[in-house]
Amino acid sequence: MAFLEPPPDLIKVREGMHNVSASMLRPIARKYDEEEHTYPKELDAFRGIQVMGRPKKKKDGEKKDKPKDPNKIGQNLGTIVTVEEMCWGDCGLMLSIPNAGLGNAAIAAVATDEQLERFGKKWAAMAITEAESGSDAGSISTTADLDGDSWVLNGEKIFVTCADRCDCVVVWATVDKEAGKAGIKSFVVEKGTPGFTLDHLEHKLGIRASDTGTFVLNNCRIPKENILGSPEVKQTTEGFKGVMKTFDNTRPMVAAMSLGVARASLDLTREKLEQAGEKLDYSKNPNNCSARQKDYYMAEATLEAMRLLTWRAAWMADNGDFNNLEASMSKAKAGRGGTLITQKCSEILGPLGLTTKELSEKWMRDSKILDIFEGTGQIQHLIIARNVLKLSRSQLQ
Amino acid sequence: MAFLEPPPDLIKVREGMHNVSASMLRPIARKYDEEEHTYPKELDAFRGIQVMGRPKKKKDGEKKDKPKDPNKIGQNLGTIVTVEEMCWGDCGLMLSIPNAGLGNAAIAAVATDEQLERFGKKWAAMAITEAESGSDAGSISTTADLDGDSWVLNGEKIFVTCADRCDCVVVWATVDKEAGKAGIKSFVVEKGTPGFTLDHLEHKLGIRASDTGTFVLNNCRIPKENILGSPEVKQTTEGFKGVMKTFDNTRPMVAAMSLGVARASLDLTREKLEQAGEKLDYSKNPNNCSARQKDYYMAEATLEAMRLLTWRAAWMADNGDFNNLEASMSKAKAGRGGTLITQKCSEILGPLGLTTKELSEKWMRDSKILDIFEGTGQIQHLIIARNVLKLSRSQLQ
Amino acid sequence: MFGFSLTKEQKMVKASFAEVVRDIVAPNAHDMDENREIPAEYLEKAWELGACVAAVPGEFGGDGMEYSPMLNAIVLEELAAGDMAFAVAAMLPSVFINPVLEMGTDSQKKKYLPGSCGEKYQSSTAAVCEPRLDFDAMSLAATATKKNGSYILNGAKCFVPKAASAPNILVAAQLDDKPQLFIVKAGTPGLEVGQREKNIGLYALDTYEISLKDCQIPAENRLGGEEGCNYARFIQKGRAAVAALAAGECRASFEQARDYAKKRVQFGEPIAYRQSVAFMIAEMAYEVDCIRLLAWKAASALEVGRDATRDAYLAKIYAGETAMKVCDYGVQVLGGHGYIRDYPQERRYRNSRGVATWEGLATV
Amino acid sequence: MFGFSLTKEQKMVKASFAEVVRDIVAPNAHDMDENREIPAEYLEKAWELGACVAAVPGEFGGDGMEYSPMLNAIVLEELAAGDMAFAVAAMLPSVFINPVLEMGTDSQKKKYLPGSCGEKYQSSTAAVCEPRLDFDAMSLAATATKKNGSYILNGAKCFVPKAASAPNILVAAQLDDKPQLFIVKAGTPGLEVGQREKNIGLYALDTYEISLKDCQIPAENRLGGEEGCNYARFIQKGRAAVAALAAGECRASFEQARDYAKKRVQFGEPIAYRQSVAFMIAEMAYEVDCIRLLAWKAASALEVGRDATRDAYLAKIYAGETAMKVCDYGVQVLGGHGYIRDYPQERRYRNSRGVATWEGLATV
Repeated sequence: MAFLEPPPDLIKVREGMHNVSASMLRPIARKYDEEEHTYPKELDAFRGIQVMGRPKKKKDGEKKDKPKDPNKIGQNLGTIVTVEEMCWGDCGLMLSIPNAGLGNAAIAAVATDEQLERFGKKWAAMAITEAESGSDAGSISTTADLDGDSWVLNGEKIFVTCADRCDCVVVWATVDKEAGKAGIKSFVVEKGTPGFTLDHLEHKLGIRASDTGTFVLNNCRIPKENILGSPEVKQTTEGFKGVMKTFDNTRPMVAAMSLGVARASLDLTREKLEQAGEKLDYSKNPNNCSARQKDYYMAEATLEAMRLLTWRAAWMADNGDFNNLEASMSKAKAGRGGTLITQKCSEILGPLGLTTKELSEKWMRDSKILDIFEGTGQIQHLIIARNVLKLSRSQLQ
Repeated sequence: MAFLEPPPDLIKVREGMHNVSASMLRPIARKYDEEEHTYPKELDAFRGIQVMGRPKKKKDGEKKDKPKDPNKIGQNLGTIVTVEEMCWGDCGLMLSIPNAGLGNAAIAAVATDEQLERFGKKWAAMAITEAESGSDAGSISTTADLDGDSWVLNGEKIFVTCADRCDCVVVWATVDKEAGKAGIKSFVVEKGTPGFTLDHLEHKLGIRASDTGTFVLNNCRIPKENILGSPEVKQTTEGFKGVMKTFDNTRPMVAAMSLGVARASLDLTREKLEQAGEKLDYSKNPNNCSARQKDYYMAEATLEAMRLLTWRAAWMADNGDFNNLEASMSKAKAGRGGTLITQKCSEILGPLGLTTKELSEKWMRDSKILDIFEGTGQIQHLIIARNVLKLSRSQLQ
Repeated sequence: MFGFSLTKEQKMVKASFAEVVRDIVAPNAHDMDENREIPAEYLEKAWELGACVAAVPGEFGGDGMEYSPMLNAIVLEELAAGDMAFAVAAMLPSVFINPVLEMGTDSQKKKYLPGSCGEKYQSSTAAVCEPRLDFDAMSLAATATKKNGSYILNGAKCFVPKAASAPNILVAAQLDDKPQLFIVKAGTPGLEVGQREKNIGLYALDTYEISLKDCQIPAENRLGGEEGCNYARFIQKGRAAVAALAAGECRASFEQARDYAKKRVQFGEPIAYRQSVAFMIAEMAYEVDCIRLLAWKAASALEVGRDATRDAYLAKIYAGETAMKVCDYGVQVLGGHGYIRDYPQERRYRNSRGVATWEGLATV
Repeated sequence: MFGFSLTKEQKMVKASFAEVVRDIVAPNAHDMDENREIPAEYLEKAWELGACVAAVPGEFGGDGMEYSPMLNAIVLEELAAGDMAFAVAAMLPSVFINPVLEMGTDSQKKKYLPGSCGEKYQSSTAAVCEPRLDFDAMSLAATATKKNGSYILNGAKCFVPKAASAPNILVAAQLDDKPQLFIVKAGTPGLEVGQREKNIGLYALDTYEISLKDCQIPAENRLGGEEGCNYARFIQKGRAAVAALAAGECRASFEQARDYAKKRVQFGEPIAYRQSVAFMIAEMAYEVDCIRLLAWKAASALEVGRDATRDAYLAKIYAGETAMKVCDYGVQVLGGHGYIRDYPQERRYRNSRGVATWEGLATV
């Protein structure tokens, strides 16, 4: 039914994860922002916890059971709530939590039970982007050629999160360049495989606790069974759509990251406002408030809107509904909204918004990536527009 | 030189026009908003004043003399300042001032001295848009066929300002459909010409004092000499560019209209703020102000930015500089800015922003057209983007 | 149960109002606006569906169904998608009925509800807004003073729908430092209903300024009797309602922009093929959802009786800012056609400006 | 004379600084940022061109040219287009020199100017900002109290460039209810210079918090002597300067986005061919001009000595909001590449946030 009071189970997850985040991530957030590329050894505490798990599939195509208990929430919504809380603690650290890479999400989404067995407990990064292929994932040039019982991969992948720390990487490559998007498949490449090299790590605006790197694949040979999904190249772009479907899961997750970072910023701002004697009471005409308060209220309203879009996308996934449109909506709104909220907080905090003595300046740097990766705001708008206008890719380019 | 202190001459023009506007337009602004389509007879006082005049041309191609006296301002800048002040009084009425139609501006820009003689003192409206051709002026389907010493025009024109009140209309028509844009020319059609009928007047969101109408041209025969510019259809789109060049003059004028309406709104808001005990002093950290004050300051800063872009475009025209980019910049910024400022004022005025007892609600309605006519904000951005990116029409559609 | 999809019942109610909108409201919205009048027979179509009285117990003449702010939010959106003035007019009785039902004394319920639930509603109304720059629903300029078993009301109110014909007006006034609600009967000495207002939007709805000058009412006319009422909750319901109205207005604006952009050909192709237009429409699409979901969240809290102060506040301020933006885009996509009154986008532009300001104009 | 185009002289000065930017500042900006240091020899290149001392009369060691806030605005933009931290550092001496020159007593000029105009500037500095949420340049928390022919200063300041090495700091403090400027010599007891700050932007520039605890300075160290100085004008010059810096930062962001969009191919064409990208770039283009023109307008008023309160204020708040937006777009157009420190867009994103907040960091 249409009813948006958060169920008790959601509140329980939120409170639990908030405590974890507040005690384990927030205290070391600044440290690893400054010590860029140093592995946060404190995160070892998370090893063994399967963050991106999923129940084993019944059968292909079979609809997942809907959650029956009205107080229970589904896996996707649970993940969304968890991600927000973790990113409230620190987004860069959250991205560095062992076994919680985007590659893990991809594996959880499409792996066979056998693959889940092999890779489910490994830390999996995701390698899609190439130097000449960012938003246009269909144009990637990394190749995978079947040679006996192996795939042989060649190419270069940039902007891989957890590049240094992960155990394996889900690599997008084409098995048939002529086939265009239809030829694009994803493969699990394990660290240590010959021909698979981490070239360098990036220095970034934000999420500096997270190690972003470039991989080179040079005749990198992996087992035939490491392909995710079917190896068959169909004439249609069904296969590529399958690969892209991962995004319907990961985009709300990125939206949830933005919720966490933006809320952290707002919480600090409220604290400082209250210290300065400005109590928030959510009742006055906002134009009768101070400029800071009105800005704060508007930002908080935006955060709430972002969150509802994100919860909706996750809730739909939990109910087995196709949520491509809603996933992009959540990402478009939350990516941009988080960027603007954290910028605004650093403005209304005055000098406190600029100094590294507070985390506001960091959150402003961190959140900006959430308007970029997993599809920029522009790409999300394209997807939304094509959906609501019922236009093809060639009609709306 | 780069130096932006308004010269004494500008201030004189501004003060003079402000008094005219405050005494003659503002007092009747509400009356003619309510009495939609009634001709404001008070405007007869402006008859005989040549608002859109220009000195006679020396020779084609010859650069106009730059104004020599540093205290003097050029014709274009003078017009801009005048238009802002008049629209501060009332935009709908300003658009209804006899002999100050956009057609007059077109005539002033490209007419021969002989044409100036014939039409310079007539009230000239401008007819470009057609039901199926709005932003895409190049696609108009009204035709002009040369038949002996006459042009014969056929077609329908919508959204013609001053449709009922004008003496003549500058009509865009194609002399050669095959030639595309190159075939488009403008023609002066006088009221009373057989086959030239005013079909109906529109009921509008705002500028209700201005009569906007639809004309039908049915075998409408006009003298051969009524074409503005050369009748020759060149292979290039030079001719069309010439016609479009009118916009380089009129777009800053529309921008100036937006300045006037937005300033009216801000002036009322300041007055009400001060009545409510909020004095503006332009010194405090805006975040230390009330929400209304900060919004007010930001809006006023935007108005100032809009004005400077507009003055620049006009100043360049006065100096004979090609100002296509700057004209579109002024229109893009001022059209949107004015819309947002007047919306904001009606918000921060609370209930006073909604009632017709104050003019704020009216200004919000009036200003919206300035983001639409003479090229929507989207069209202006296209022009600017093509300019700064050096892209052709086919590259950036 | 938490979720984002409508139940069968919610869908049914929505569909029945959507039908009235499709058949009556939308086709007549332009004329109602231009004529400044909503024909009574149109309103009756909405009332026949149980708008406003569904939750009134049978003993008082209502349908005795469970009171559901969520369902009201759905209905408000649906009606406002047809016309906002119509939506306010159709749901207006509930701004009187709901507070009396929920917070009135037994004798207030007995006295006022049956008269409000007859075949034709007596459109009682509420007076919350005040004609001043810094109007604040939680801190009113209108005052109520207790004196010899009566309350003396003073102050000015604006945007009071149907004040000229309402048998009773629920007036918000400051009692000591606390805003409270008072039932003022038409014709009470000291109550003066001004000329019909002219405002930027809602042309079809007749609203009035009223003034209260030493207007004396019996003590029993204080809503909730001597203990008074939960005024904050009343305001929260109004805020959620305004957000729901905005969702409807914006949805209609989005839908028209979307359809127009696909049909309107410029430069050889539908303008929907241009990113600048398509992205505006994409933004409108999710902003409509944002407004709706915020309204629903507040309504859900109200439904379970949880304090909805924050949710209702955020829903309203978000809707206030965003409705203006969405309806602005709605005009912009249509260009010149968006500016003329033949197209509903221009009406939506005007109506949407009130969202940030109105209080107490509707209720969930 | 009123106009929008540069004079020959203005063009020449602009070109000479542009050359330094092209040859030295831009190529080294990334390393200066990462190394948190601006090599002295780079700064000297700017100083050789007369930055800061052009308007100081020959008798005090300057170039004796006419003081021109407009020209300073042009120079600030040019330098900031290379790197904002460098621009602040290069023009820093003038935040001390200009006020002394314009508002100092004769003996203050004689005492401080020659030392500031030597071959190598002694980078004196100014301390205006304060480490609090509600910092306000026109209403300071730092205080000055007159006592026995001395002033006693108390308070905390932040974002004080080069405080650790400056021979003198021009400190803004509240004297009774009026903010004034005081020259505090390095080493004065009670003046404590904290650790080098770490801030979101301007990594290359060393700035400090300083604290003043009963810091006693001679009465003659009040700028302008007993009559004091026109502090408001000092602030106005700072506001115009910050806007000019923002214009430079934004121009560079615009130019990189423009060039990148033309080269970057996605979906078979340069991303510049997409309206969503192209319109962002169009907006950046005119917003850069808006910021510049507002800075120029304030500088023009200052140049003729007209009260620039309003112009400088509007320039700064506009620049504060818009620079953040432009530099955000600058990152967005580059996508992932905008997020890594190999590209200057990420630095501009960080630097631009300060524009709304900084006061007294530079001067025109």
